[in-house]
Amino acid sequence: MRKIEKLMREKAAELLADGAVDRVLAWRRGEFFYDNAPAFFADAKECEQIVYDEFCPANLCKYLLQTSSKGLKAAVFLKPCDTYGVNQLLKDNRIKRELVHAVGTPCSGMLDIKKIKTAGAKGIIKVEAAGDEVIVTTALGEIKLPKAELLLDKCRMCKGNEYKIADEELGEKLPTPVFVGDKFAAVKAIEAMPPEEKFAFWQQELSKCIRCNACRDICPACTCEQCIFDHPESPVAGKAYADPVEEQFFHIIRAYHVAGRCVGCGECARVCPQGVKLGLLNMKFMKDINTFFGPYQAGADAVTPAPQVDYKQNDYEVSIAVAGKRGK
Amino acid sequence: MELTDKELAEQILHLAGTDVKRCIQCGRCSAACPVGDKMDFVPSRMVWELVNGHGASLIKADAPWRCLSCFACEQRCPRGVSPAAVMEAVRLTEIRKQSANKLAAESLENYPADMPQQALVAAFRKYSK
Amino acid sequence: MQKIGVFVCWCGSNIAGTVDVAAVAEAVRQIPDVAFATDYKYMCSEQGQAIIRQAVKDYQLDRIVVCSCSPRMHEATFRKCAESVGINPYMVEIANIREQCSWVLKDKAEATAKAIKLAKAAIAKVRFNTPLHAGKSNVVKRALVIGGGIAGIQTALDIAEAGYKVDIVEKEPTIGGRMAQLDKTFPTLDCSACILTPKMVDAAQHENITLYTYSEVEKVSGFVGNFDVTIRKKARSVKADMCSGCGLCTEKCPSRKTPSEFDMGLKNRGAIYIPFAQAIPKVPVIDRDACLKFKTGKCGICSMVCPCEAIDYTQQDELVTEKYGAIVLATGFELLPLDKFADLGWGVSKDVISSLQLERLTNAAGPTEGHLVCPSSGKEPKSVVIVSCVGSRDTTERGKTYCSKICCMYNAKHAMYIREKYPNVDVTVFYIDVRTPGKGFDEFQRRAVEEYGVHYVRGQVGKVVVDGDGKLTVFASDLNSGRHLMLFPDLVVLAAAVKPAPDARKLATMLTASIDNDDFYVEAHPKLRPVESPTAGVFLSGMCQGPKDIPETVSQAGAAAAKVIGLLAKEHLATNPCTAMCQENICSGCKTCAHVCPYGAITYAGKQIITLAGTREQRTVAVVNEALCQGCGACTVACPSTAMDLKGFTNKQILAEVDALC
Amino acid sequence: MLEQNNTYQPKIVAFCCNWCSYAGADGAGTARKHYPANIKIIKVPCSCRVNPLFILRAFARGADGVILCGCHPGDCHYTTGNYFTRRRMTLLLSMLDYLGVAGDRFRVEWVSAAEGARFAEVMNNFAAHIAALGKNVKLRDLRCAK
Repeated sequence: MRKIEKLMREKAAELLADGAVDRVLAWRRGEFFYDNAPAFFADAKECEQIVYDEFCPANLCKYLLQTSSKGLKAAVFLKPCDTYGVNQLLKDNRIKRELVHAVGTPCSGMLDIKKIKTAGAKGIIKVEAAGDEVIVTTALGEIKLPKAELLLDKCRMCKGNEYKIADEELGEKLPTPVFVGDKFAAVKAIEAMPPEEKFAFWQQELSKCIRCNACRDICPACTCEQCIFDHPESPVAGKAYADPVEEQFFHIIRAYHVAGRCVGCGECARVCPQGVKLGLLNMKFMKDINTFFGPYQAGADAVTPAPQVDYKQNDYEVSIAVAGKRGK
Repeated sequence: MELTDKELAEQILHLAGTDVKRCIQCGRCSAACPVGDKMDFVPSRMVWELVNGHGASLIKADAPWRCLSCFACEQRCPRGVSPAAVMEAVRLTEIRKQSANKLAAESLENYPADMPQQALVAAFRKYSK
Repeated sequence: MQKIGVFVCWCGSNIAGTVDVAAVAEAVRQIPDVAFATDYKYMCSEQGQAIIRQAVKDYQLDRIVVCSCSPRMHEATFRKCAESVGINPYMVEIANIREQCSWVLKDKAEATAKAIKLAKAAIAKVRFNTPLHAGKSNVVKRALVIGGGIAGIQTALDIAEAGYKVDIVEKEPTIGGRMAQLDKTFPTLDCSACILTPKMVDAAQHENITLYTYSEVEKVSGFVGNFDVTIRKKARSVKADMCSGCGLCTEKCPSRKTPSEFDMGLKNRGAIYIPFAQAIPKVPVIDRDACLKFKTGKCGICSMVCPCEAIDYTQQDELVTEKYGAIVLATGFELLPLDKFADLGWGVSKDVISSLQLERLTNAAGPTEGHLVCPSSGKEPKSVVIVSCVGSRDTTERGKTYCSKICCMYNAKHAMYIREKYPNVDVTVFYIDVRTPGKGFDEFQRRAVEEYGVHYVRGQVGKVVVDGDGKLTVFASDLNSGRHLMLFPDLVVLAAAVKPAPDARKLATMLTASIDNDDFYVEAHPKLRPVESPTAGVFLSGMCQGPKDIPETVSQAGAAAAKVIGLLAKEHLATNPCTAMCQENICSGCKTCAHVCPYGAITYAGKQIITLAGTREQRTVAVVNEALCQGCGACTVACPSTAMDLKGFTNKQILAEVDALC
Repeated sequence: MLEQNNTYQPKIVAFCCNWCSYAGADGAGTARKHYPANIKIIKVPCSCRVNPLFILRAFARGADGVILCGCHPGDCHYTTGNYFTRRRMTLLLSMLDYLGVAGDRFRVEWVSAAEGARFAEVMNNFAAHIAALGKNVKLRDLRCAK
C-alpha cells in the first residue's frame, strides 16, 4: 500500500502541475492514524499530504458532485468498489464525464479499527497489513492477527478488483478479499422469520436511529438536489411538520428510493453512528430486484436503465412474486 | 311434519347443489338422455319444475327412477346445470324419507350374473343410501 | 379564505333512496371554508345547474364539490356549469355517491356515513385544486379504418364523402369481409354481392380512400388527433401496378392442396390465388407456405404464364408510416371454431357444416355454383336439420355466454333458401328461443314457417350420431310436446356462435382500447357513446363491438363516421390540462422520469435555476411537453425527489384524500 | 382499547385507475353489486400515479388495508403504466412483508372496465380478509420500541 501511496502523490502532483485537473480528490491523515478523511487538493505542493493505507474506506465519488457542479475538472482516486458509485452518478446525470478523471487505485481490503480493538489490541500505535496478517504495534509490543477477520463488513462482500470506470490505473491490481458464502444470507434469515419476529427486529433496529442523516449524506445514490425529507411540499411532510410518518418511514423510503440505484457500497452502514443494520434494507431490495426482474448490479455501467424504469410484459404478478418467495 | 311444495323444492335444490336458475330450457339434456323417451318428466322438465318450486310434482315423478345416472344431460348442458343431480336429489329425498336401505350389498348375489354393470351401479346409487 | 360550495344530488331516488342527502349537506356545512351546501333532486338538470350558478354569485364561491353520480358521467357537465359563472372548470371535484355509495349499499345510515366521508375527501382535495388551462393540439385530417368489411367500407365511404382522406387496412388480400361470402341477406333476401360489390368499387375508386389490402397494423403511437401508425404491407409476391387481374396464374398454379378460406374449406385454391371473382383489388397473392417455388425452389409456372411480368418472388414486406387524426376499428368477426362440438357431428361427418359453409354452398358464385349438395357425396340432400345456438348462450368452456343475435334470422333465411330452390327438401330448425327483434324480422321468420313450410321445433339437439356408412341420426326433444325425436337428415347445419376476429385483442393492446372478456371492444358508454371507444380518437364500427346484423352494422358504421368527421372537422383539440409539471428548483436532472414516459413528452434542457437557497445556478432539468403529455403520472413516482407532479392529481391532492378517508 | 371488537369496521383505501378500475367500480354500482361501505375509492389517472408513499401514508394514518387496482397488464390506457406499477409494488409489498408490518394488508389487483362484478368480488374478498386480520397498528408503532 505504501508503494501505491507514493504513486498517488506523484500522480496527483503531476495532474495538478500540468493543469490537467483543477482538483484532486484523495485521503488525508485524520486525527488518528485510522481515521483518514477525504480531502480536496488544489496545489501540487500539498500532494505530499495524501495518504493511502488500510484505513481509507471512504468512497470519494460523491465529492465529485461539488467539483462537477462548479465546472471544475477533478481527478479522483477510486478503489475498485468505488467505481460503481461513479457510474451511478454518471447514470443519474449528476456529474459530467468530461470533468472526471478516474484513477483506478488498487485495494486489498480495508480494516475495521473496532474489530482490531475488539480482538484485544490495546494502546494501538500502528497497524500494518502484511499478506494474510495484520501486524498491530501497541504500547506493549507487536501482535499479529489474521487479516480476514479484521476487514470492514463491506470488504467482506468485496465485488472484486475490476475497475468499472477508470481513465488510468495505478500500479498492478491487488488480490481482493475473497468472499465465500451467500451475501444475502442475513436477508434470508430475516425473510424466514415469522412476521412478529420480523416486526420486533426492525422495531428495535429502526428505533436506534437518531436521524443524523449520515447514511444519506454518504450515499452515492442519494444525490437529489432536494431530498424529499427536507422538502415541505413532498408527500412525506418535512421536518417542520414533525409528522411521525417521516420518522417511521425514513429508512424504508430511503431504501426504496435508492433501490435499483444502490451500488451496494455499504457506506451507509459503515458511517451509521448507531450501528443500524441499514445494509439489510438495501440488500433486500437488491435481492428482490435480482429475483423478480433478473440480475442487475447498479453502477456496473453508466447506461443500463434501472429495473424500476424498465419492464417486461411477462413480469411476475405482484402477489405471485411475493407469495412465491414466501414459499406459499 | 309435512313439507309444503316450496319447502320440498328447496330441500331438493339443496341436495342437488346445482344452480337450476341458470337453465334456459334449451332441452339439450332431454334430447341427449338415452331414456328420455321413457320418462314422464324429461330432464329439462324436472329442472323446470324445480325452478318453479313444484317439489311435490318432482317427488311424484317416475323419471328419477328411470334415470341411468349416465350424466349425459350434465355433460351436454350449455349452462353448467346438472339435471342428473336433480334426479339424484329427488331419489335421495324419497329414500331418506323411509330412513331404511332398500339395497344391501349382500343382495348382490340375488341378481343375475349377466346383469349389465351400469345397471348394477345405478341400482346401488339409487337404493343403497 | 377559500369558499367552497357543496351540492348534493338526489339523482331522483337513485341517491336519495339510500342516502340521507340533507344529512350529507348538513354535515359538510360544518366544515371550515364550506360557504354553502345544499341538496337538489337533479343537480345535472338545468334547474340544478341554476342553483349552482346562483350560489356561486350569492356566496362568491371559488371551488365546487358536487356529490352525485360518477365523474365519468357528469364531471364535464359541472365543469361547464362552473365555467359559465367564471370559475375555472378544474376547481370542481365530484364525490361519487351514486355508483360508489347508494347503488352498492342498502343500509341508509351506512350509505349516508359513506357519502359524507366521500364528500369530505372531495372537499379535502378541492382545497388544493388550482385553475388549469387546456392547451391546443392539431388534428391530422386523415382517418384510418382497420378492417375492410361492410363496416369498414361504409365508415370509410362516409368519411371520404365528407371530404377527408381515409385509409382502409385489410388483412386479407381483398376488401369485402364476411358479407362477401354471403348468398343473400335477411329480411329482404336480396343478393349480398349485389349490394356489397358496388360499395367495394366505390371505396376503391374514391379519390379520398386509399386501400391497404393484405396489410396489417404493426404499431400505433400518439394520441387523439395525432396517431402515428405503422402499417405492414405483406408481400403479395405480385406487383400490383403491373398485374392486369387476368387470373391466368391462378388457373395454372399446380398447387391445389390448400383449402380456400373464402369458400370455408369447401374447395381448394391454388398457392397463387384471388379469393373471389369480384375481389378488390383484383390482384392475386402467393401463399408462400403453399407455393412450390418458395418451398422447393422448383416451379415458377405463374411467373412464366403471366403476360404482364407481374410475378415477383423477391418482394418483401413493406412498412408504411402515416399520421392519422382518428382510428376506426372495424375488425369484424369469425365463427366460433366448433372443435368442441364433436357430439353434434362436427369434424366427424363432412355433412355437418357451419352456417357460413351453407352460405357458400347456396351461393351461385360458390364452390358448387349454388347447388345445395352434401359435401360427402355431392348429392342433393333430402332433408336438412338446422341447429341454433351452437356455442351461443353457453356458459361452459365450450361456448360463449352471449346470444349471437344474427343466427335466428339467418336460420330462417337458410331454411327459406333451401325450400325456395328445393321444395321437396325437408327442413327442420331446432331452437331454444326464436329471437327476431327488428323491422320486418318476425314477419320474415313467420314466413319461413307459414309460407315455406319449415319445421320449427322448440328444443335443442342432444347429439348427432354418425354411423359407419356416414348416415346421420339427430336425437332431439320436442319440448312443447315432450316427444322424443329421431331424425335422419342428409345435412346438418350448425349455427355457430360469432366471436370477434382473433387479432382484436392485439389491436386493443396497441391502441389501448378497452376490450371485454369475450374480446369485443368496449364502448365509452353503452347508451350515450356507443360508437366510441373510451380511448379518445378511437371509434368502433360493426361486429367488433358486439354481435349485430348488416343493417345495424351499416348504421353503426355511419355513426362512427359521423363521430370521426366531427373530430376531423376541428382545427384544434383542447389538450388535457392535467399534465405533468416539473418543479425545476428541485429537479436534479437525473433523467429517470424520461425512461418511464410512454409519450416521449419529457426532455431535458439547460436552464438558469433559482435554487431553494435563493442562488442562481445553471442546471439541466426536465421539461414537459404539454401537448404530448397525457397525464398518466408514471414520471411522478419515478422521480426520487418528487420534483415531478401531476396537475389535477398532485401529491398534495391525493394525500389530502388519503388523510380525509383514513 | 381503541375500538370495541364488535364495532370494529376496518378502514380500506382503494386506489383505482380512471380508465379501468374506476370504471369497473362504476360497473359494480350500475349492476348493484354490493361491497362494504368501509372501502373508499381514490381516483388516480393510472395505477402508475400511485406513489408507494401514498400507501405508507394511508397505513400510517390508520388504514387497515390498501388495495391498488389498475388495468390488466397490456391493457393500460397509457400503454405501459401498469407495467411500472407492477414492478414498483412488487418491491413495496415484498419490503412490507420483510419488515413484518403490512405485507398482508396491501394488495394489487387488475380490474378492467368491463369487470364490474369482479370489482365487487375483489373488494368483498379483500374486506373479508382485512376484517379477519383485525386492526392495523404496527406501522404506527414501527419506530417506537416499547
